[in-house]
Amino acid sequence: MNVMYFAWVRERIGVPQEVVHSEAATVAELVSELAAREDRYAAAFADISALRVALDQELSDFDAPLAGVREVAFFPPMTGG
Amino acid sequence: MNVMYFAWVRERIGVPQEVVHSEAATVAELVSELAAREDRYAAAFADISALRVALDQELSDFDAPLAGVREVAFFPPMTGG
Amino acid sequence: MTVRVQSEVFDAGAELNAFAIGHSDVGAVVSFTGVVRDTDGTLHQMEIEHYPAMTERAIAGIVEDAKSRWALKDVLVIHRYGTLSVGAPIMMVATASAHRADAFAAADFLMDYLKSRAPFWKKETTADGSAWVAAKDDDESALNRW
Amino acid sequence: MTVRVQSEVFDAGAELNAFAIGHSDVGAVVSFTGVVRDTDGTLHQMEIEHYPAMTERAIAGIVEDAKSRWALKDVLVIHRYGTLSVGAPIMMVATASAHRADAFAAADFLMDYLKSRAPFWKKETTADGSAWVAAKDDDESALNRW
Repeated sequence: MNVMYFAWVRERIGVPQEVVHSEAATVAELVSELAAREDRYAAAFADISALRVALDQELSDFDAPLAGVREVAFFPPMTGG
Repeated sequence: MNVMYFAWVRERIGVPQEVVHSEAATVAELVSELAAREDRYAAAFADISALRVALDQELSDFDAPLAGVREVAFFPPMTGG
Repeated sequence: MTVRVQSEVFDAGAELNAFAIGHSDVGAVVSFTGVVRDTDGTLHQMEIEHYPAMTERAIAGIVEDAKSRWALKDVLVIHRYGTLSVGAPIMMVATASAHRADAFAAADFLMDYLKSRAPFWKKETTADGSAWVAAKDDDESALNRW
Repeated sequence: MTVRVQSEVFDAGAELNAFAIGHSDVGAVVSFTGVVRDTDGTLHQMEIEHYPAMTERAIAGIVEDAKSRWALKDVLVIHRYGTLSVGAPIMMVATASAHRADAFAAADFLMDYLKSRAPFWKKETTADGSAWVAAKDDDESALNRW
């Protein structure tokens, strides 16, 4: 699936998006897998209460299942307006 | 003192303003004097709950004293904005 | 603070731009524009009467009240009188603040008070004749929000 | 309903005029303009990042929600991304309704939701460097008003 990062999540991880092959059943499992990869991921995902997630461009949450999802995006709380 | 009328009060009484010589102590007394003058005044002041009054260009009420007041204005509730 | 009472039409967009310019400490600008509305296609025109000696002072008092309640960088009020055609702007309020909550609340407050406490009276002319617009109970009770 | 997401600057006054024109059943137009604010004179510029595939859809969803809650004749949302200078407009919301209460509430609601639910992230650059703007608890709790 395509995984995207925005704002300081993007800066910490160092790439705006990447293709990730994962069998993770939920967003939380995907986060655990990514955080275990490298320090930059661990740093980005250190506090998931500071993060938001969108699945296929819809805001979702960390308990949500990933079955059928094609795009996951991680970012800090939005500051529009 | 100068007495002014606006909107349908002006239309009923037939003049926008007039000089009134009165010893009325309060607005309510002035209203009684005016209403006793002619039918057109009686019609305009038939229901003072439908009227508002300003004394020297400040919103006031019918119990207010008239001592020192130079301009009294009667009108319906305002419809600005 | 600018208060203008005039019979001439005004350009709401140009007023908004002129108002919003040159405040580096302003993050939020809210505007309200009131327009002559023709709900059922029968309105010929609107006439607005006012009490000139009182109008600007009453509006300035309402604006001062708003400035004492919220952190405002600037306030604009324009209100017309005379004969207005359908679709024409009746009046405009704009508020500028550092933050949106102050700008919104102040504009909303100003409108409620201008509606019921500024000495204007509207009369509508249709094919059936002319009638003074009645004040609504809702408009009076809206003042209790503040 | 118009939603525009763009890097180009826009003219808030011209947008307001274009929006307000041609609705004979509209009596009330409320606009909000967000401006790049430089509180203490140190801001060089603001950068806004967004999530293109999600942005317009998220905004359209918020607008639909507003339209289901209030009697709106029309809604306009413009939001910029990219590099913005001090004093430049960031975004704009306008609502048109028969009555002022609907127009005010809808604009206020739209701003609260765009602030916390539209995928934009602001970064400010001063002489000391760049920092992402943190979301405020107040902005999140503002959503509970609706």
